[in-house]
Formats: sequence, C-alpha cells, structure tokens
Amino acid sequence: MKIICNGTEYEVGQGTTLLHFLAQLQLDPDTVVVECDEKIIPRQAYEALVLAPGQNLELIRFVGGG
Amino acid sequence: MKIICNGTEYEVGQGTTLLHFLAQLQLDPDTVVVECDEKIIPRQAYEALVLAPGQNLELIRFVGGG
Amino acid sequence: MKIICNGTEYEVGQGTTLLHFLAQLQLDPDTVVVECDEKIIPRQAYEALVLAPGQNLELIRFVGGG
Amino acid sequence: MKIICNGTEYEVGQGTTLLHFLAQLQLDPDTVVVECDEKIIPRQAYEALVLAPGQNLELIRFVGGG
Amino acid sequence: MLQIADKTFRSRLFGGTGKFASAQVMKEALAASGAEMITVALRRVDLTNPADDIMANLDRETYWFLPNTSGARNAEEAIRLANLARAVGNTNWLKLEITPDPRTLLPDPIETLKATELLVKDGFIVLPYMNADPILALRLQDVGAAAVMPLGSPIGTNQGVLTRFQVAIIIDQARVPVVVDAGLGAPSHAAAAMEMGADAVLVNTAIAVSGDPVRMARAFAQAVEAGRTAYEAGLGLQDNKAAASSPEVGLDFLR
Amino acid sequence: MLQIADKTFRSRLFGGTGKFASAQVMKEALAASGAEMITVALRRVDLTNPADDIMANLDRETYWFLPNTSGARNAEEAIRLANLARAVGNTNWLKLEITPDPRTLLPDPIETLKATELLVKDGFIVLPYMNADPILALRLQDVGAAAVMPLGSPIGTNQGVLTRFQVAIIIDQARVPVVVDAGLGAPSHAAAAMEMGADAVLVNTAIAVSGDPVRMARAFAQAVEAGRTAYEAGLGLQDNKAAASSPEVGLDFLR
Amino acid sequence: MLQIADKTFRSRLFGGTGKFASAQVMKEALAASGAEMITVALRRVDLTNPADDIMANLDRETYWFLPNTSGARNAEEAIRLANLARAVGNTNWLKLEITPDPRTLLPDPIETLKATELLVKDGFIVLPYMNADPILALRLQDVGAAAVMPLGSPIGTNQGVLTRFQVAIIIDQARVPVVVDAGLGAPSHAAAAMEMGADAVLVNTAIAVSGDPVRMARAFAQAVEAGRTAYEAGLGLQDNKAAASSPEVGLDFLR
Amino acid sequence: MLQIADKTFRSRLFGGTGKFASAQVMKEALAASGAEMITVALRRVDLTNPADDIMANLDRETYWFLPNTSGARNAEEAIRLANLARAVGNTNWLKLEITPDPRTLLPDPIETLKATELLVKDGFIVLPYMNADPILALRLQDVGAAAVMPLGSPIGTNQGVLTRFQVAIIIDQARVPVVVDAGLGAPSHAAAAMEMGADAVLVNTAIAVSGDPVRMARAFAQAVEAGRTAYEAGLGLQDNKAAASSPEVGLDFLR
Repeated sequence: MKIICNGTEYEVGQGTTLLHFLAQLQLDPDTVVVECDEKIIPRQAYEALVLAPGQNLELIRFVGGG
Repeated sequence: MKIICNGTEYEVGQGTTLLHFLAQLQLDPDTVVVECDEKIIPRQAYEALVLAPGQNLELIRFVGGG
Repeated sequence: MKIICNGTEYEVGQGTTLLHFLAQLQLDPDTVVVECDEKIIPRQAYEALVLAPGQNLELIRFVGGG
Repeated sequence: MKIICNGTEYEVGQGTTLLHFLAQLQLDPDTVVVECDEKIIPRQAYEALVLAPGQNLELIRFVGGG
Repeated sequence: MLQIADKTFRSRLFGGTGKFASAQVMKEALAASGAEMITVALRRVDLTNPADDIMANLDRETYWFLPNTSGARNAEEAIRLANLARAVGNTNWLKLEITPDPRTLLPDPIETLKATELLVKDGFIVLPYMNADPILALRLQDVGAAAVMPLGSPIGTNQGVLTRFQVAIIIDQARVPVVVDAGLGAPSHAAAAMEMGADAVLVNTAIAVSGDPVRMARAFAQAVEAGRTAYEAGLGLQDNKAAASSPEVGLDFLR
Repeated sequence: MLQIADKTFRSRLFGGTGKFASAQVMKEALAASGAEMITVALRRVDLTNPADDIMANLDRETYWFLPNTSGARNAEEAIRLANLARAVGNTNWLKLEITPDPRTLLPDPIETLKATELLVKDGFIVLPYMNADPILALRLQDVGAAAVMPLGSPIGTNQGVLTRFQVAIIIDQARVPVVVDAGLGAPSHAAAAMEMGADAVLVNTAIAVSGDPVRMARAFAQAVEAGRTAYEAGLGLQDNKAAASSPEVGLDFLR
Repeated sequence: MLQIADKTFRSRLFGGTGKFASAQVMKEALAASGAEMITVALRRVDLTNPADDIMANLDRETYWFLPNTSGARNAEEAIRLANLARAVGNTNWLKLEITPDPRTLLPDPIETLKATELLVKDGFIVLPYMNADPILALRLQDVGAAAVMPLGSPIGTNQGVLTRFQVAIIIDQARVPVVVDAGLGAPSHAAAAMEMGADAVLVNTAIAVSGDPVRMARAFAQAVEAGRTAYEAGLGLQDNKAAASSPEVGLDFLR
Repeated sequence: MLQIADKTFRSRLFGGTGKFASAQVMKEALAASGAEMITVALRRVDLTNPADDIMANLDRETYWFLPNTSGARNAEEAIRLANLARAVGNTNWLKLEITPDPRTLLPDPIETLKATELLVKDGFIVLPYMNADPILALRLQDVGAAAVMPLGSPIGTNQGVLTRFQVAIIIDQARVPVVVDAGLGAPSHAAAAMEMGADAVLVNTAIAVSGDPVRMARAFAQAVEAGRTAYEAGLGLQDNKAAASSPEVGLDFLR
C-alpha cells in the first residue's frame, strides 16, 4: 500500500506499524515526532499505530537553530 | 437648576439652551464640542438643546499639541 | 636648441622668449606660472626671458581641487 | 642654619647629611629622589652630602597616577 | 509633492502647536516653518480662561489640521477623542497616538493597530504614531493607514533618529508615506531623516522651546528641503578608504 | 557674516573644484552652492590639452580663490606650491595641506605647524587642514593661522563628522574661525557641524560625485544655513526622559 | 544566579546551535561557551540522511533545551511548532519566534503577543523574541511571558545593540528577565548589553561563523561575565569634561 | 604574549594607580586586574605625611613600573620628570604624557614628538600618550617610541573609544605595539579596543572610582581577554541584511 511521508510517496507492507516504519527509515523513534494527517502521534503510540493506505506522515526532529 | 460642566456644578435657569449656556461662558460655539452625558452634541443642535437638571456636560476644544 | 619642459624635451629656435614659447604651446601666459631651473619667473619677465639650451621649465596652472 | 625643602624653610644643624635629614623627616631614602638646587642627587651620595645654608631641596616620590 | 490620502502638500515639514510661549510666537514660528499640516490636541475647555482659543490664532485656509489623540492610553480613549476631533474640527484626518505609559510616552503597537483598523472603517484618514517597528508598519498600511509615523526617539528628547536601521527598513517597504515623528531635536536630525528617504517629518518641541522659535522654524524648513533634495539628487556612498579630491597626477616636479 | 583675516563672507559653505564630470557642471554647481570661497589645486600643465584651463571657467570677481597645497608630503613641498600659487593666482591666501601618506591622506601635524609658521612670516594668509587635534589647533592659531580646518573624517569618505568631541573642543577654544573640512558626505553632516558652532564647512566630493551635483550643491547650501541659524537660535538640550508636547492636563473626562 | 520560571542558570550566555560547520565544532564551541541553555529549531527529517540527528550530539543532562519556532510566519504556525517541540523534546520551554518577512526576519508584535497568551494558557514557558518595543515588553509580561527577548539588531547582522535606548527602558520596567537576542556580533556587544543590566544574551551566528568558533565561544563567555560583573560593581558615569587620574597638586617645583 | 621593547607581558591590561580610595583597595584591585604593568606619577613628598609611600604597597617583583610624566606641560618639564623617575624608580621605562591644557588634558603632538626623540636618545623606553593621530603615530615610531598610546576619549570621561577610525588606522600601520589609553569607562569599551586589534589597554579611572574596584578590575581583565581572543579568532563582518540562524528549508509542512 502507499503512504505519503515528508511529501514523498512510500510503499509499505500491510500491517506495518509506525515504529516499524521508522526502523525501516533508520530513525531513532525517541528523537522524531510524527504528525499523522496533521495530528501529533504520542511516542508511546508508535508501536500500536498500524499505518493505513493514503496516510500523510510528517517526521520532524530538532536541528541546529538560533 | 444644577448641571455639571467640566466637573464643576453650575446653576442655570430653566429653559437655558446649550447655545445660551455657552454664551454665558463666553465661548465660541463653533470651536467647542460638547458631550452631554457622554454623547456628542452636533453643532446644529446647540440652539435646540434645552439643558435639564443633573446633566453632565463636557466642553472640549482644540489646544496646542504635537 | 633643446630645452626640457614638464619633463619632455623640446626643440626651440634661437632667441625664443618664454612668452613666445608659451604662445607656441597655445597657453595663456596669465594663467600659467613658470619655474625655470626651479626658480619662479615673474609674469612680467616672460617677454624678456630668452630661453637658453638645456633649461628645465616647469609650466604649472590651477586645476580643480578640494 | 636654614635650608629650603619642598618650598618650606627648615632649620638644620651644622654638618647634617642628606641621609640624616631624610631620617629626621622619617622618609625612606630608597623611595625618595632629591633635587638639590635643581640637580638630582644620586642615591649613593645621600650619606656623603652635607647640607649647606640656603640650599633648595626638592624631595619627590612616586604617587598613584594613571 | 507629497501626497497623503487625496491631499497634496508642498511642505514636507509638519508643525506641532504645543509648548509655545505664546500664541503670537506660535503663529510666527508656524509661518516661518512653511508647514501646511499642523497638529493640535483636544482638551477640556479651561472655563476660567474662555478666550484662550487656539482657533482664533490659526487660519484654516492656510493650515491643514491634523488633530492628535494625545493622552489616549488605549484604543477606546483614542476613538472617543477621534470622534470629538471630527465633531469640533470638521475633519476626518487624525494623528493616532496611543501611549499607555506616561513615563515613556511610547506608543502601544497592539492598541494602535486595533484603533487604526476601526477608525479607517469609520471613515477616518489615520496617520498612526508608532514605534519604529517595520512589521507593524506593514500591518498598519494593510489595515488602511494613510501614512505611518515611526518615532526617531522618545517624544521631547531631542535625540534625533536613534532608530535608523528600523526607519530605513520601513521606508524601503512602505506603500504609504513615512513621516518621522518625535525626538527630532535639530535641523541636522530632520535632514538626516529626509536623506534616508522619509516623505516628511513632524517637529514640535525643538522649535517651540528653542531660544528663538521663529528662526529655528526657518532652520528646520531649510534642513527638510536640503535633506529631500539630497535624497532626490542621490548621496554618495560612505567608504572607509580615503580618496583625494585633487588630482593625483601632475606633481612629478615636486619629488 | 564670517570674517577671515580682513575679508568677510556671506556664505559659510566653501566649495571645492575637484572631481566634477565637466567644467560646465562645476560652474553650475558652484553657482547653486552660493559659495564665495573656492579651493583650487596646482598641477603641471597638460601640454597635450592646453585649452583645459580652469581659469577660463571661474570668474574671480565672483569667487575668492583658496589655492591648496594638495600633494605636498612635507613643509618644503608645501612651501614650494604656496609660492607657485601666489605667483599664478596673484593671491596670498592658502589652504595648507600636507599629507605624507597617500593611503590615508591624513595631515601631518608637525610639518603643518612648521609650514604655517614660515608661510605666515612670509605674508601668506594660511588656513591649515589638520587632524581634529585641539592642542594643535591652539598652536596653529598661536603661530598666526587665519583659520583652522579640522577634518570630520578622511578625505572623500563621506562619513561625516566622526570627530565630534574634538571639533567641539576646538570650537570652544578657538580665537580664529573653525572650518570643518573633509568627509562631509551629506547635507545633514554639514548642518550638524554648523549646529556645533563651526564657522564654515568645505565640501567637494559629496557635491562633485553626486548623481546631480547642481541640486546637491543647493542642498548643502540650505543645510549650512539651517545649521548656522539653529546654532544662533539655540538648540534644545538632549534628554533621555520623554516630555509630552501636548498638555498633560484637561483629560479628566477620558478616565 | 539567573532565574527564569522555576529554573536557575549560572551562565548568562545562551547558545544557539545553528550554522556550525560540523556537529563536532558545535559540541566543542558550546562546551567552551559554558552555556546551560541552548536553542534548537524544528525541521522535517531529511530522510536521505537519517543519521544526522542533533540529539546524538547534545547531552540533555548538560544543556537545557529551548526549542524555537523559527520559520513560523504567524501565531498558528508557531503554535503548531510549539506542540511538535513539546512532543519530541519533552519540554514545555519555548523561544517564540514569529517572523512574517523572510527579508528582515523581524518579529511580528501582534502575532507574538497573541501566541504568547495562548501558549502560556496551554502550559508553555514562553520566551518571546521581540522587537525592542518597551510597551510590547510590558504587555508580553502581563500575559505571562517567562522572559522577554528584545533584538539588538536584525538576526545575523553582527551589528550589536542598535536598540540601546529601547533596551534600557525595557530593562528598567521589566518584572521578568530580559535576554538580548539577535545581532550581537562581538564580545564587546554582549558585554555592553550586560553592562546595561540585561539578564542574559543569546548568541549564535557570531560564534558559529567565526574563524575559530571554540575560541570565540570562550571570548563571549568571558565578555558576558565581564559585563555582568561591571553592572553589579557599578559603572562610573560618562562625562564630557576631562578629569586627571594623577594628582593635580605637588608639581610646584616644575613651574 | 605582548612584547614591548625587550620585555614580554602575559596581561594586556595595564593598570593605573591613581584615584583609589585607599592603598588597600588599590592593592586588591591591581591583584584582581592581573595587570603586570602599572603606571605611577611623580609628585613632591608630602612632608606632613611621610609614611604615605606607595612603594610600601607595591611589590616590584610583581609589577613592572611605568612612571608617567603627568603634569608636564612641555617637553622640558617632561624630561625633568623622566630623569627624576629614572633616579627614584631605577627604571628607564616611561609613559610620556605632555598636556599643556589642564581643561582638556589632551596631549601636545609637537612637544610629545620632540621629547620622545630626546628621551629615546638618552636611553629611555618611551611609550607616548598621544591624540589618535595616525601620522603622528608613524612619526613617533620613527623616532623610536617603544609603543604608542592613542587616546580613546579624554582622560577620566569614561566615554570609550570615540576615536575608532583613527585607532583602526594606527593599528593597521603600526610597527610597534598600540596601547589604547584614556577614556575607557566600561569593560565593553576595553573589549572593543582589543577586538580592533589593539595590543593592550590602560585603565585607571573606571576601576578606581567604581562602586567596587576589585570586581570592576576583574571585569576589565575578563573583557580584555575576551576582546583579544575574539580578535585572534576572527570576528564576522557586519551586514545590513538579516540572515537566519536556523535552516531555511524543511518547513514545507507548515505552509
């Protein structure tokens, strides 16, 4: 199935959890915040959240800034 | 009867019009704006307006300013 | 005979006066001051001064300045 | 006999040396420089120098400054 | 010519009418200043002195009145004063001035924007006095301010344009005239503001309290013209490196 | 009226004649400036261009000539130029300018004092260009300088009066006229110098290299008059504390 | 010790984490700066570079995080970033930064006040970046800002405190800490802000883009301490009149 | 390390010893300043107070003495003081200070150059106090000055470096150390001088008359180190245009 992540289309397998998806992207779930369809997903929900077709994810993290 | 004008109590005769009152105060009606009980009185109404007991008048004019 | 004027060698005829030389150069004698061998020549002497071989003339005038 | 020191007249005994005079004034000879009649006296000469009548001494030292 | 709303002005010096020693001095100083636009304030009539009427000293054919809302501490007070000004002055022009803190007399950005929006909707020609805040200037013009009046320095301090970089940005971005107001204490300050490209300046204290207000008014008039002319002619850039004004050649004979 | 030596001048703006794009522009700009005193330099005649004669463009009835010694690196060179100037210009007036370092064009205090003393003894009316050094100014007037010309900032930099505190002291102590020279890049700079009490200013680069020299000349003329008038009228003091220009009473009805 | 909300800081220098050439340089520079509070921004993860994670380089035991809302152009965008920051950073501290115009990066006073009020109500500890507007500072503290962060000059310009008079008033009136932010380009700028009585300064660009960020960080740390110490010790007043530092008596013998 | 003549100094802050409330405060403040070079003046012994001897309070192992010629009004008086200093202080180091006018305490360029030349020939290590005159600085180093000491502002005024452009040129051209002296009233002033590339600064009044001289001395010590470190690390350039310190990309999700 297809989802959108940070503006790009991704093909993910059925039943993929958000935590799993982040692992595929080699991202540390503790330093990334996720908006799913403009809603912030709490960290503790990453494991339970199963991605659905057409969902729009935004993965955001801290970067250097002033 | 008594009215308040610019914070001071004044004794005015029955039937005194605003225009007449201004004349008593030696004020040019064309350069003074009047609030009666917080309502601005249009210049053309000065002649018709008969003062009533207890009314609160504010007489305001232009002064030097920056 | 040869003279130096403003750093350049000039060939001038025997008996050439300074005034004559300036005329050859199309210069107004009243707005040019002349140093001959580092000595300033007074304006009134221009006519009498006959150039001699090897003399070093400097012709100087006012220019725009601050 | 009388001498002048820093603008003031002093009575000193015959044969008083400069070193002795400084001691009378309770001054440390190592931190005071002496001009005698406008001539600087070297430190090592303080002991030998016998004061003479009418001499003009200036005693100068370092003070706080910027 | 300077245009504000639908009106044009030859003079880019706006005059204040406060703090003059006498009405006569004020009249002469305003005449000397060449100002066409002058500010006035609104106050209670002093009933012990009914004859003291500034309108008896100012010809409305000569001067365009710009009533201010000085004294207002919030939008509500300013709007009340605006309506009184319109009634007595028969004009919808207004210098909006909202200064909650009498210690600094600095303008309130929030109340000023709010009042500007409401007064514009109510038909006023609003010239808001404001801190030299470039973003606020953009917002004020967006809600219909006819001009913006950033401060050079606090009112009455004579310190000149301490807000240079902000005023420069405001001028660069403005779609409405920029009038530098407050703190201009010397003709050179007014000239400097005009050289930056300000459309006009407002001066009151520096003229009114001068040792000779009439001559000082003339001095400001000249300085404003000088600064504007220089701006139009184009100023040379500043440089750290010296450059001779006399020719560098033609001196061989000296060496 | 400004008096230097035995001569009086109505205009307190001295004009330079360098760096103009053409003789015609120079003539018009000088006319617009109202300058009565103008500086000129001395250089070798360019024999390939004999007709290029500045004297053909300047009416000596209109302008009082102040030849400079620009290019001189020491007293000796300056004195040689002074004598050439006197011979060709038929004047004993001189702007003494001794700048040993072409990178900064800053004046040499030692050579300037020495040359001033010698030239004064030789009958010259000497106006020395100098660093803004108050003690040097005292010494120059002691040896007979007819005026002192402290710099505002390095020649041609347009940075204005960067030497405010020194110039203020020089003006305070001077017994001869003080002419602020060099670095005045905008009319506001000239006005500021005059407001401080300078007797005159000399401007060249800022006018000559402007986008419109004639209008810029007019702007400087106005600014110099404005600054002088303000100085004579008396400027208000600067203050950190705000002071209202509108009355503080008469607003009870608002609260 | 500096206290903001319920937290105290020994260091009065806040560090920014942007613009460093490498994570390693950033780590060493922050260590050298002695900063305890550091700002970070929020951006989309660069999925082509998943390992580039600033959190891998910053020990949260050592540094107190102050996420900023840089990039927000209005209150709504800022609030969205604030909630993301709280979720990922596990902190309710926030440097509120609302800059509608990317050309000037100057803060919007209206949106900043609105967002501050809403975020404070939602439990955030808000430190708003603001124009040096004293009235706005009063209003921000009235709606619960934990500190105010007036700008010295536009972000990244290194021009220092161009807003001296406004910052002085803000400090004089503030009931919350005043942190001068933006434009501090040299240690002397930071020291000057602290001498005025600022409670802290935030520095990023000047350290990050220096030829030697680690040494520059140390320099700013020293300057901030120097300025604070001077403020506490009490600076002498400035005076136009000279006063000798050596005794004026005891020189009779010289004359 | 700073080298002057054949001696090296770790500290770039020179201390003055005048104006302290007590010898004890002076000792503690000098210790806190970390100064290695300190100035002293020469005066007549006060015979009514023979025990008041500064030498009893200053360890010559710790401090390198730089006697000044304060009070001298010309070269002759300065040379007389120099010889007295050498005799009593057993040192040939000298801060040459010639100030003819007690109102301004500004140095005389002519007498200072003359005395420097004579004293150098007589074996003194001369550090002349001077107006910030770049040409004079060149001439002083040409006659053998071991360093030059341009003033920032008049003695005791605390106005900081009002002579920035001149000091910058002096530093740029100097072959000997440049020590900014006089007028440094705050640590930020000292840091600014060091950031410009000055080799050292001399501070007296600002420390001695502070509310807390010991802490102020420490503050100046830190500021001087901060300024020097920043100069060595390399400061960023100033720019009028804003530049974000946070990334400009990665915000697509906001719009």
